[in-house]
Amino acid sequence: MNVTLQSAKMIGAGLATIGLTGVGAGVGIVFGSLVIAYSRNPSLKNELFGYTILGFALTEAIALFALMMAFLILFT
Amino acid sequence: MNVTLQSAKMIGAGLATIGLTGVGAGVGIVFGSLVIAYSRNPSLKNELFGYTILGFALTEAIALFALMMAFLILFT
Amino acid sequence: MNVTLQSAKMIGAGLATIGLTGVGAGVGIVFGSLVIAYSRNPSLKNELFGYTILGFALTEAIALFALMMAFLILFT
Amino acid sequence: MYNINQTFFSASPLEQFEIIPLIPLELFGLNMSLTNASIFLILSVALSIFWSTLVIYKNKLVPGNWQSVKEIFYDTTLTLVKDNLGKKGYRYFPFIFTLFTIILYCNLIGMVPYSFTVTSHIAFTFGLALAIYIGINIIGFRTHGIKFFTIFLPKGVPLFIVPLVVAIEFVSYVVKVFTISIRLFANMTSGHTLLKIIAGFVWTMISIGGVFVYLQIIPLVLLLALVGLEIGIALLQAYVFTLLTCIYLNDVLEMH
Repeated sequence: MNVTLQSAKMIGAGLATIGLTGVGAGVGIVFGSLVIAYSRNPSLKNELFGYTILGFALTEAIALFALMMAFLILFT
Repeated sequence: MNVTLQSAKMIGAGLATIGLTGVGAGVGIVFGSLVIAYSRNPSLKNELFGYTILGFALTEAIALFALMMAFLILFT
Repeated sequence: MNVTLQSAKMIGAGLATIGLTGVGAGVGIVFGSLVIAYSRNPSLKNELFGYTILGFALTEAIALFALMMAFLILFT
Repeated sequence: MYNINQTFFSASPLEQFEIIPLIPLELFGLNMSLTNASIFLILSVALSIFWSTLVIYKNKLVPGNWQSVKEIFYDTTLTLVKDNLGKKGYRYFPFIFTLFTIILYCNLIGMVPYSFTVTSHIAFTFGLALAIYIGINIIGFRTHGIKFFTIFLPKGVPLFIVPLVVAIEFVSYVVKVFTISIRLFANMTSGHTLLKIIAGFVWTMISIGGVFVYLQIIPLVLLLALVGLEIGIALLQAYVFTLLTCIYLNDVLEMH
């Protein structure tokens, strides 16, 4: 595979990783609101922590979509 | 297909994936507000969780629009 | 490895590191809400600080994903 | 100087996901060979059956430690189904339980070094998600008949934006298959790649020698933290996959 294509893949993968920006903020927001929610109503053990972890997992998935796209560009 | 076009596609797909940024933050906001809303008024099982999942599904659809665009650029 | 590929790798790694923007904001949000939560209900020693550290660690994981991608581009 | 760095450090961090046919088998033109992926799938099924029967063997009222772990595992799935599907969901509980077990075991076995993570291949996760999706649609048609199409129209939508909402609902309904499978696949793949790259750092640092031999403690500690995170993510993704299956099943059973 010639060099121009190879280098374009590098740049493309780098660009695709920028998609992680929102997810970093998203995870921060989810845990930030967990902390505030917990201080307001410390009936924790029921759903509160469960929803935060669910929210984290679903936000994480968006990061992984972007990373999967980056891998796709880099290696195919 | 000549190389310049191929490499432009790589860069284009990488650029399109940046669209996932907002979705990451959006999903975080949806679940963050679920957590706060639940702590404020834990009558959960009725609408609260339903609306979060609806909100999440619609935000996820935006992520898939961006990814679909990226695939469109990459493979056609 | 010829020059164009080498320079493309540099640019790609640089672009990949932009993914850290969100994580910076996310960590700020988590600790910001810790401060607010602590002021509202200073029962600190229980879960409050623990969740903030958990939130910080998971947001940091996103930063690691972006850095991993940057190193992957830079070195392979 | 014989550079051990080149020989040991594999080609690329993605090399761990290659499928190697162990017993090549040609059956009516189909490649039915036994690969390392199928071996690890069989291994995780055998392990889950073996462990479950072993735990239930001497059923005591006051559970021993292994039995209590199994009970916690059973209980989380039961509450999962009860919360999201309610009484009518109990028919689907065995399916949900096996789904949760198989994904959990595949993920956790993948954490063992030199093993193979079955769920890190899109073929496996997408096949599973598509099968579940088709099953859910069949259930939807059976319970609601032709009225099933009202699923694309949520209640209380003002008339003039109905076509837009239907279009978006349709897209997000179809997209569920892709998001649920890519979520599991991408989490497993990039998690393990991250571990491999950090491990590669430790290795290259040692092979450089000099002061780096002591400096390699930093990536090593990072690697340990990440292994913990990876195990957490393995459990979490199995739970999320099952939870979303329950939610989608509930969407179909209970037309909003």
